[in-house]
Formats: sequence, structure tokens, C-alpha cells
Amino acid sequence: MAGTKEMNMAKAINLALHEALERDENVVVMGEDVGYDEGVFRITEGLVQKYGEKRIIDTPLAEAGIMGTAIGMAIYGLRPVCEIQFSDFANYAFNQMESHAARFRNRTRGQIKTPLVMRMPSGGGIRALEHHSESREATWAHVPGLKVVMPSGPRSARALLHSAIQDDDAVVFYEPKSLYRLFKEEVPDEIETFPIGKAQVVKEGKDLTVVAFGASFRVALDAIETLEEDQDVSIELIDLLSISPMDHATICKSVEKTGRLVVVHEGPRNLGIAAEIIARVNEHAFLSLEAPIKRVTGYDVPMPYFSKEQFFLPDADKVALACIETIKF
Amino acid sequence: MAGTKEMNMAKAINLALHEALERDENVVVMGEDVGYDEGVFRITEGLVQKYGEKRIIDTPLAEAGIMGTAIGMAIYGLRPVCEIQFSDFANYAFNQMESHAARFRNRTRGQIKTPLVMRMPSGGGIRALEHHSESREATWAHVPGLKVVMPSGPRSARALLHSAIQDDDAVVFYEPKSLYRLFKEEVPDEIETFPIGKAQVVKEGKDLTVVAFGASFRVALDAIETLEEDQDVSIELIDLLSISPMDHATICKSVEKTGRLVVVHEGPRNLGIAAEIIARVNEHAFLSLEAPIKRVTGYDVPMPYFSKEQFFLPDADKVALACIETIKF
Amino acid sequence: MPRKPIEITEKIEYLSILDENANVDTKLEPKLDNDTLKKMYRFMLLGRRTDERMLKMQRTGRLGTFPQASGHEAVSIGSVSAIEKSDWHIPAYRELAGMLYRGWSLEKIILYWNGYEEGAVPPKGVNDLPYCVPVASQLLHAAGVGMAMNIKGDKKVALTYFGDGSSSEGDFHEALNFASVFKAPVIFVCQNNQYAISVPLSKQMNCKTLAQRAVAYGMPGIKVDGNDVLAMYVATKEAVDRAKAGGGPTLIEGLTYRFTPHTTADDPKRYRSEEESKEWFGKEPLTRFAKYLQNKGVMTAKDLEEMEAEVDAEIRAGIERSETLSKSEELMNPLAMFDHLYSTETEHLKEQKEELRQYLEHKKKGKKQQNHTAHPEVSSAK
Amino acid sequence: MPRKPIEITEKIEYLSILDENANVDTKLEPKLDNDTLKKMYRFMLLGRRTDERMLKMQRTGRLGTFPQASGHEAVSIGSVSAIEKSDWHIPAYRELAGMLYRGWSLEKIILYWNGYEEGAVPPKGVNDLPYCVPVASQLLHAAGVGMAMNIKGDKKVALTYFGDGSSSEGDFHEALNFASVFKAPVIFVCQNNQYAISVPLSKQMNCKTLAQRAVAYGMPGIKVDGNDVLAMYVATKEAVDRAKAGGGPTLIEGLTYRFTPHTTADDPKRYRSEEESKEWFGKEPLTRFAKYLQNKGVMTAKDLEEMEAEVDAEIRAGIERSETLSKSEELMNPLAMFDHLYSTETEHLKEQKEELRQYLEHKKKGKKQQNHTAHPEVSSAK
Ligand SMILES: Cc1ncc(C[n+]2csc(CCOP(=O)(O)OP(=O)(O)O)c2C)c(N)n1
Ligand SMILES: Cc1ncc(C[n+]2csc(CCOP(=O)(O)OP(=O)(O)O)c2C)c(N)n1
Ligand SMILES: [Mg+2]
Ligand SMILES: [Mg+2]
Repeated sequence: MAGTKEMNMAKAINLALHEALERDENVVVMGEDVGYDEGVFRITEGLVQKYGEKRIIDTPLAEAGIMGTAIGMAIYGLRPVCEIQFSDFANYAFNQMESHAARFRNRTRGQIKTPLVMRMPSGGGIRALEHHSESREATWAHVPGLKVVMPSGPRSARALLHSAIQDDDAVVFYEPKSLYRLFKEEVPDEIETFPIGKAQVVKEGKDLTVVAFGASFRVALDAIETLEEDQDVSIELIDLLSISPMDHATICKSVEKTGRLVVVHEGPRNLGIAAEIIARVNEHAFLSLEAPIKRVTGYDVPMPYFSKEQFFLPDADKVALACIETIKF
Repeated sequence: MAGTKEMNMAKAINLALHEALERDENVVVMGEDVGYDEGVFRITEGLVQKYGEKRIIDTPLAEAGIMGTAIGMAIYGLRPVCEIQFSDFANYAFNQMESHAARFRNRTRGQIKTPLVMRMPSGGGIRALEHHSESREATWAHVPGLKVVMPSGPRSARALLHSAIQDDDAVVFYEPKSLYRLFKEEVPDEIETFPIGKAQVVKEGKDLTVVAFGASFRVALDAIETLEEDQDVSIELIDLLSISPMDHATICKSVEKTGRLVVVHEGPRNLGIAAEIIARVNEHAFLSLEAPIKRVTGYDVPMPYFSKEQFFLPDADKVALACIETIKF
Repeated sequence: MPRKPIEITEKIEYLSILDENANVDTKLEPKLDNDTLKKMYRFMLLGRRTDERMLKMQRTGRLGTFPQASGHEAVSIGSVSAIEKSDWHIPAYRELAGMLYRGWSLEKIILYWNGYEEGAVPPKGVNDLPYCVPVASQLLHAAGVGMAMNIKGDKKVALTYFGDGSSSEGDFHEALNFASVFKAPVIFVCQNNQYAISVPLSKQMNCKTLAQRAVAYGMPGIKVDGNDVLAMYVATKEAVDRAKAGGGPTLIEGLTYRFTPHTTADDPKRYRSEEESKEWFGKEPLTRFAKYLQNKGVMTAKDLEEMEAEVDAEIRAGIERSETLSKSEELMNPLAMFDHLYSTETEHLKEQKEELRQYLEHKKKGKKQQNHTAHPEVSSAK
Repeated sequence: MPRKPIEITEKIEYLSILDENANVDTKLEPKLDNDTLKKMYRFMLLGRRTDERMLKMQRTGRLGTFPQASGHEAVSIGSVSAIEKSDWHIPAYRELAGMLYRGWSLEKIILYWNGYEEGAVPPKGVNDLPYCVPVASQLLHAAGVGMAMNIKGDKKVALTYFGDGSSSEGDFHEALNFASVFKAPVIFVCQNNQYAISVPLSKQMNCKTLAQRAVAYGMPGIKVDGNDVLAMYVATKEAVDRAKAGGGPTLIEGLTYRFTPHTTADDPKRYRSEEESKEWFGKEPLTRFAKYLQNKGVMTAKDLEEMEAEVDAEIRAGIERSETLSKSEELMNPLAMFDHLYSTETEHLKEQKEELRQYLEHKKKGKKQQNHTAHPEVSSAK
């Protein structure tokens, strides 16, 4: 790519924040320790120094407070980009998001809007404490009125974050924390946006479709690369990116071609994102299905403490096995 | 039935509370206005007069406070049965339920348990205000460690509430408020329990399976009765009763027989209970399926204000149409 | 290393100016011109009469359940009259009088309680949020609005309301704390009617006054006779001036009484004594203010009577407009439920809208055929 | 109808007994026997040395991230030593010393921070809850435990902890309010180390003391020198006695300092000055207490040295036990993740457990074949 820079996902998100703050004086960044500490994952590096304490706001330790005041600020005309220190603690903000961020526009027939972003590190893989590793995007995606996205690397993170900040609706922005510094990727110099509500076919194939997102997208990618090297199969890989609204059209089109589908995600299986994908494929591409759709997901237990988290998480072997079983069905 | 009494669902729940308080001195009832007001739906009628203010507790207006202190009380050895005035306000208690009620047992390898019930009126159909009519059982069912049940009438309400109170785990007990006084049913004199985690085949049939629960169960029943009267079809009807754990075995067995399935519920469709049912049927009975599974559910918008709620809700016509389309597929 | 008391430096006060017998403390009396006084009274009256009329509508099936507001007029009008149009007004659900004062039309109010989102759309020209149902949650919006004013450098205030019971919610605490930490220009007004539905304040909290909770946030707190519109005005005006001068938020507790059930679905006999209610009826806010206006020569008995008639006509017209509106095609269209959720239409909702559209059409056809269900035949397919 | 100040009747005090130079206020000094004093010191020391050793383990990859507790020993031990075994101890996550005092074994502590649920299982014989991660949420459990004590008529107390920053959460407010309304025997102890990770208390709240928040709940509040174990003991004992006599809850603010980063992942240089840290190191809780014990003749320098050696040996043994345990079949079994969620096994989890079991078996076979992925061939099927 011409005009790109290589960077990791932490840096790419930080870049998007710098750019958004630079472009639009209504953008403010707020959350616990986002100021001089620069965030516990250093995602807000350099912001307070550059944009000052008025726009980069260290808040009191209260998640409902953060999102509730952000709603007020958004109504007033700002575009708050809030950090919840770990997605697990967003529980405390559930009422504000469900009752208000998701509803103000609808409630006032479009007159009042709440353009805000709730950024939060999520998922396992970094040997963190209890309540620091869950992936519960389905909780938020089930709320009508919220948008939920999850990038799978530096480029999608930077592009989706710009989309989220520019969006006039409330967007829940999941950051798979295990990816923050896992790998680097070329990110274009120019600001790029990815449309919220669109999945990407990252790799074409004909025997099977795999849908994944976030850290699981990397896992799926690994699995597929190995499988295709080892065996004579051709797998289509879709990066979901937008969890709600969900782009079932892209998924169904792929399944119409391949007839088979595996969905991979970290969150619990019961009522997880894969369930909805299966339901929509059932509705829109039933006759194309040649095998049951497999779910490779977290189990329906809380994320075990970290000595055993790797067993909970989808890994490349689990994905590969599911792919093989689905193709062989 | 010998030894039964006819009563409506409000009365049946009230009866279960009286019985549970009588049988077990560790049972306490708590919530907003559950004392002398006897609950805004009068479900706690006669309790404070009989069991006193120590066991029938009018709490301050704070849902996290109610569930959080109930967790402490349960750990201490009581069995709190909490009323959240409307399920919509349980949002505020989401963190306590997700972080603690759902986890204490797992976290302490079975040593500490939190036997408590979170009862709450839910759903539409009574011309209530905004935030008084949602059906978001999927939010709770997605939380590993919680149990979620929803009765469909007086008998199942009384039996499931006893099961929930006797259960050693935290149970979310949804009360479809439109059913409180809609009809009466025979309820046995003896205390009865329904096993949590089991669905009931209420009516056998061979052309199609319909799964529903709560108020939607009544809607489905109506639809099926009319359809079978009018047309030459035979429909199997399953009352889900237990939303989590979910009895997919019973559903799949039925689908193996009928080959077709319609799922009915009030909650939003996206990541609603029907999605998980579809996913499990896909996993366990894929080859039996002769038609796509239809979802007759609430739409993915907040419940409209009440002048239009009837359009949001599943009704018998919507169910009948879905049944016909599924059978004809 | 001693043991010593810690001095509480927050100012917690009590204020009353116009007592129940319309005696006025002239030293504390605000200097308001006659038009303003008349306007204040007029909206208190409009609020009261609207509330009463709405009850009748509800009883005859022409309105849904609603929380009555009679008795809360002085808290609402005393405070709202102390802010400017460009300031923000963020009510809970007992600020009927104040919302009318701010320009919410009667038909919107009625549409709201009749189940139309159109009733929640704020009027143009003021900065108002609609009714808020999950108690205390609106306080955080007010704190956020106040924080935004500081960020933008705007010299405005946000005036917000909550009930005594609502102060038990965590959102109350977080809102007052955020406002205080960020010195946000927010006035938190408590409609302390001493009950949360059936739960008396003594079971809701264990301190003598709600105002003293300000100590926990390092802000001034003032308990006011909430049936005294002048005292409410003075307390609010001071708070507004302080906030606009950068002095941060204030907590105002207006002590009042609900002259009605909690909502039209409630029965207060279960939890309040008749004597108590009677005692509080004696402290009613409109009567004493009307006397004050007469004593002061601002209005005559005849003026008051004329105002009653005017208000009555206004309400009738409003009800009529609301009934016409609610029969309009726009307000009756169920498909609109999909139109305002997101800033741009999503494919997914488009599909669901189409699904509902087809269903409605099918129903319409069914009705025409005088066959309610009108289902297509299935048997042939089997 | 005057304007008048409202008198605050809640008692808010400050207490210090043993200052940083080990001067003692003999009028306030508690009468504790030598064994008790020695035990208190011993567990402060054990806490400190364990914390230090754990840091080394963490730095060499033998332990996960953990929140260090050095500096918090006096708040923890001063309060925990004022309750009985049958009372309840509900910590946040800086009560390492207190948990050891209550009988949590070193291996449990280490297992916990090494990612084993087994470390969260409370020891027998005491009524303790494990560490709590979502800040302030544990305060409601303590309030509930206290309410249950009242319901059951048990004369016990619940002692619970939270950080200064955590007092901004709604759960803090709701917990103190519930405890107060129900006169629950709960002692709320704030580990006020003046920072929530990087956020100083001045950005967290806008009042002078945390203790004064008690005014909002009609309960006594006391600010204590949190590096003074004697003052912490006295304040807690008073609160315990009051609670057991039916006097309800108390809020205790222990002013202290984190002598370490927030957790092993944190870098305090970003937000705290070296001078500030140095100043607070001078107020360290163990040194002054050791001096006090020597001055009082409770322990000699030699006793202190011997105790160091004892504690050191105890820690070594604990670490060893934890490392053995963590290699045990039971603790290594990933399938156990399904075993404790519900009181009875569900069909659904049985299926998932079987799925994982099969997968693990497949992996094991694959490893034996020296072929890491060991996938069955797919091509034949196509
Ligand atoms: C979060 C939440 N919980 C419960 C309710 C149901 N509810 C509506 S009003 C009310 C009592 C409110 O009491 P208070 O705050 O004193 O206000 P008042 O109605 O007396 O004006 C309750 C419990 C609600 N609307 N929101
Ligand atoms: C609800 C919640 N939000 C955020 C966090 C992340 N977090 C852990 S400790 C901490 C700061 C706590 O500060 P304070 O209460 O002062 O306690 P301290 O760590 O200083 O002892 C934060 C923000 C958390 N654990 N829980
Ligand atoms: Mg009230
Ligand atoms: Mg702290």
C-alpha cells in the first residue's frame, strides 16, 4: 500500500483518537485514568498533554456516571469517546446505555441524538484477573438502538473507531485486548472509515465459510492458513466487524456458495453472536445449508481464572477441527 | 383434577409466596412497595400482615441495592425472594447479578451459594409507560451462572416459583404481567414444583412444532387452536418454561418428529431466545429440518409507546401465518 | 494526635418566605415584577387544572396511567422561573407545571400519557429533555450537560429534578459527585413529597434532611418549604447565580406533598393516614400564593376568576388538539416504530418494517373479507 | 419562615493515637494485652513481607498481576483485630494482612493471584468472603449480611473495606444507605490511599473528608490516621460495640498511602511526585508500631528479628505449598470449569464438558504423534 505506516492495534486506536480530537473540537475523551496515566493500556497516550484536561477527562470511578454524563454531553452537542477500563465493568453502565443511549433518538422521534462511543478492552488471553477477561458483546448487541463493533487488528480498529466517533448513534466499541500489541499491520496515512453494519470477506473460498471477529478472527485465520496448507480445502473467511447491525447478507451470500459455515467467537455460546448468525442463515439461506453450522465459542461458564483461560478460549485447533467436521458432514 | 383450586396467576404467585414463607423461615420477601402497599400489582398481598416487617421488607428505591443486599443475605443463609417493580428497572441490578449472584458458587468452588430469586413483571399488553413493557429475558439468560424461568399461567407460575425458591442458585423469575389476571386455572392444593431446565410438551402434533413461553405461550395456544379448527393440521406445542438452562432435548425430539418449527416470544428478535433455539436445533436435529425455522417475536426496536404496542407484540394471527408458511414451505 | 470533631464547612440551610397563611417575610421576599408573579401563578394554575382534567380523562378511559402532579407546582414553578430559556430543564415526571411554563404544549403532554412518542419531543426554542422514567437516571444527563457547558465555556445552568425516593439510587450519588468534582452548573431539585409510592422517607433514608446529603459532595444544600413558590424561587435563583459564576452545583430540597395517589393506578389509603393528608392540604401552594398576589395588589379576585376561565379554555383546546393529532395518519402509523432508532436505516430494520407492513396489509384484506384470520389454506401443501 | 442553618447532628471526628514518631496519646491508648499486640504486629509484618515476596515472584514470572498492599497493614489489622471470628470479614483487595490474620493461608493467596479459583475459597472457621474485583460491589453484600444478622437476631457485625476511589460508585451509596435504614451492624472501612490508580482524591470528590459522607446516611463517621494501628483499632472497636448494641453502621476513613504502584502493571511516576511518596514513607505503619512495642517492653529488638525470621520461613513454606498444589491433578484439571457453576449439573454444561474433554484427548493424541495439529484428513470427504 502506498502511504501507509506499520503499527500495532494500541497505536492505531491511539492514532484515531488523536486524529478525531484534531478534526472535531466537539470530540472529548473521558474515563478512568485516561489522563496522565494515559489509560491502563496506554491507549490514550499523549492526549492530555496535547488537548488538555478540558477535553481529556479523568473521571471519578463510576461507570454509570461516565456513560450517563456522556449522554448529557452528547445531547449538548459534544461527541464523547468514553473508555470503560475493562468491558466487564460496563455492567454498571448497562442501565444508562439501555434506557437512554439506545433510546433518546427514538423517544424524541429523531430530535435528540446521543453520538457517543463506549470503548472497552475485552476478552481473554492476557492472564488477567477475574472480571477482566469476559467477552459479552451479545449483551449489548441485544439492545435495540445500540450499535456494536469489534475490530480484529490495527487497520480495522482505526477505521471503525473513526466510523464510531462520526456516527450519530451510540456505538459500543469492543477492543480485543489480546490484540493490542500482538502484531503490526499497515495502516493508511489518510483517515479511513469502515461502514458500520458491513462485514468483510477477507479471503475467498469454496468449501466452507468461517465467520469470526475480534481476537477470534486471528485464531480463525491461523486455523485456516494451516488447514489450507495441510489439506486440499478452500475456506472463505469473513470478518464480521459489525456485530450490530449485523451484515447477514454478506454471510448468507457466502453460505449460498459454500453450503457450510463455522462461527468463531470468545463470548459464551448460549445466546452468543453465533446463535443469531445461525438464525439468520436459517432464515435467508436455509436451502443452501449442507451441514449443521458449528459454533466454536467460549463455554457457558464465566471465564475461568487465568491458569485455565486457554482452555476456555477458541484456539486454532478447535477451529480447524470444527472446519473439518463441517466439511466432512 | 382432585384437590385443586381455580385462581388467576397473580393469586397463584401470591399463594406460592405465602406457602414458601410458611414452610421455610429463611425465606424473606423484599423490594420496593412489597409491604403495606402489597406490591404495585398486589402480588405480595397479605404478606407483611402475616409475616411482619422483618421478613417482608420494603426496601429503599435502589435495584442494585436490593439485589446486592439479597446476595449478602443469601450468603448468610437466608433465601431472599426479591421483587423488581418492573423488569425494565433490573438494568440497575445487572452488575450485582452478573458479577456476583451468577458467580459466587463457581468462584468459591461450591463453598458459598446465593439462593435467591429475582421476581419481576415483564412484557407488554397492559398499556403501560415507556420502560414498563420490555421483555429482555435474553439479557439474563446469556449470563452463565444465572437460571431464568418464565411461567405461562397460574399453575406453572406457582410451581416454578416454588422450584426457584428451593433452588440453591440465583433464579431470575419473569412474570408476564399481562397474564396476572387474564384467566384462571386449576392449581393443585398440594405444593407442586416444576423442574427448572425442563420444557413441557403441552399438546402433541405431527406437522409442526411451536415453542413459546410466557404471554406468548397463550398467544401460540390461541393461534394453534384456531388453525386446527379451521384447517387440517396437527401442531405440537411446547411451553419452554425454563429459558436457561434450556431444554433443547425436548425441542429437538419434537422437531425430529415434525420436521418444522416456529418459535414465539415477545423479546426483540436479534439475539433473542429463538436464536438460541434455532442454533441448538441446527446442532442436534439438522437433518430432520424440512423448512427454515420461523421466529415470531418482538422487533428489534424498543417497545413502542402503548398506542402501538399491539403491533410490536406477537399475536395469534402472526403466529398462525408463520405456522402456515412453515408447513407449506 | 488528638480525638477531635471535624468541622463541616458545607452550608446547609432552611428557607421559607411565604407561609401557609400567606404571611410573608419581607426581608427575604424576592423582588419580582407583577408580570412575572402573574405568570408564575398562571402556570401553577394551569398545571393544577391540567392534572385534574387528566385524572378525569384517565377515569373515563381517554388517557393512560399517569403520575399526578397536584401539590408539586411550587417546587416546579419556583425553580423553573429562575432560569432562562437558554438554560436546560431536565425534569423527572412531576414537573407538569414547569414543562408547561417552558413551552411544552398541552397536546404533547396528553399525547405522551396516551402512549405517543410524539409527546416526548421537546418544544423548539428551549433546552428541555422529556419526562424520564427510570428514576434518578436523568440526574446524570444533567451533570453531563453541565460538564459540557464548562467545556464549551457557556454560561448556562442545567436545572433537574428527582423524587425523595429516587435519592436512594446510585445514579443520584454519581450525578451529584460528578457535578461537584467538575464544578458543573447544575441545580438538583428534590421534589420531596415524603413518599416513594408507598414507602415513607423514614424507610428510605436515615438522616434528618435530604439537603444534608450535599455535605457528601462538598456543595451547598438548602431545604425549602416546597409549597412556598417564593422560597423556591429565591433558593434556585441563588443557586443559578452561583453556578453561572463558576461556583458549581447546589442541592435544593423542596418539602411538599402529593395531594393525589402516586399514579392513577395507586391507592394511598394503604400507606398514608387521612389526618396526614388533611394536614398537608392545609399547606397547599396555590392558595397561599393567590392570597399573596391579592394582598400585594397584583391580582384581584376577579383577575383570578378570569384566569381560571382562560386556563379552562386553554385546556379544552389542548385536549381537542391532542385528540385530533392522535387520529392523524402520522401518529397512527405503526411502521414509524422503525424510523427513528438509528440515524440511518439499517437493512435489518428495513426487513422487519417490510415484514410488519405485509402483515398489516394481510390483516386489512382479512377484515375486508369479513374473515378475521383469513389465513391461506395449508392443507393442500401437506 | 426564616432562613436558618440546619444543624448537622451526625458526629464526624478525627482520631490519631500513635504518631509517626511513636509518641502515644496515653489517654486514648487502647488496653490491649501483650499477646494481642504481638499478634497484630506479626500479621502486619507477615502481610508486608508476603507482599514484597509476591512482587519478586511476579517480576520473575511466577505470579500474575496483583494489587500490592504494602502500606495498608494498619488499616487492615487495626480493624480486623477488633472483630471476632464469628463476625464477618468482607475485603476488597488490599486487605492481605487482614486476610492472613483471619486464617487465609499463604498458598491460597498465592494461588488466587496465580489464576486459581481455589484461592478464592474462604477458610473454615471464619466468616469471610474472598477478594472482590468490581469495586464497591462488596459493600452491598456486607449490608445484606448485616441485614440478615438483624433478621436472624444474631449479635454479630460485618466488617467491610473499599478504596477512596470506590466511594464514587453508586453501590457505595446504596450500601451505606441500606445499612443505615435497616440499622445493620456494618463497619465500612475506607482504605483512603488518596489515589484510585492515577486519579487523586481531589479529582474523585469535592469534599474535604471521606468521613463526612456519613452525614448523608445519618451515621457516625470518623477519619483515622490509617498508619496508626492503635487508632484504627479503637475506632473500629467502638463501631463494633455500637453496632452490636443495635446502633447501626459506621463509616471509618483510614488515611494512608500505597507504598507501591497500584498493581504490578502500574507506573506511579506518571501521576505521583517522589516528594509526596517520600513524605508518606516517613509515616509508615510498621516502624512506629514496632517502636511502640519496644518502648512498651512488649517486644525486644531481638524478638522483632526472630519474628522476621519466622515470618520468612512461613512465607517460604507457603510458596512451596502453593507451587505443589498448583501442579496437583485437581488444580490442573480444566474440566473443573464446568463443575461449580450450578448446584446441580445441567445437561447443557454436561455436553460442553464432554466437548472439551474430547478435544483435550484429541490434543493429547496429537502430541503423542509429534504432530501438533493432528487433524483428520478432510480431502477424502470432499
Ligand atoms: C429505576 C426505577 N425503579 C423503579 C421505578 C418505579 N417507580 C416509579 S415512581 C417510583 C417512586 C418514586 O418515588 P420518588 O422518587 O419519591 O418520587 P415521587 O414519585 O414521589 O415523586 C417508583 C418506585 C422507576 N420508575 N424507576
Ligand atoms: C467497577 C470497577 N471499575 C473499574 C475497576 C478497575 N480498577 C481496579 S482498582 C481501581 C482503582 C480503585 O481505587 P480505590 O478505590 O481508591 O482503591 P485502591 O486501588 O486505591 O486501593 C480501578 C479503577 C474495577 N476493579 N471495578
Ligand atoms: Mg416522593
Ligand atoms: Mg485508593
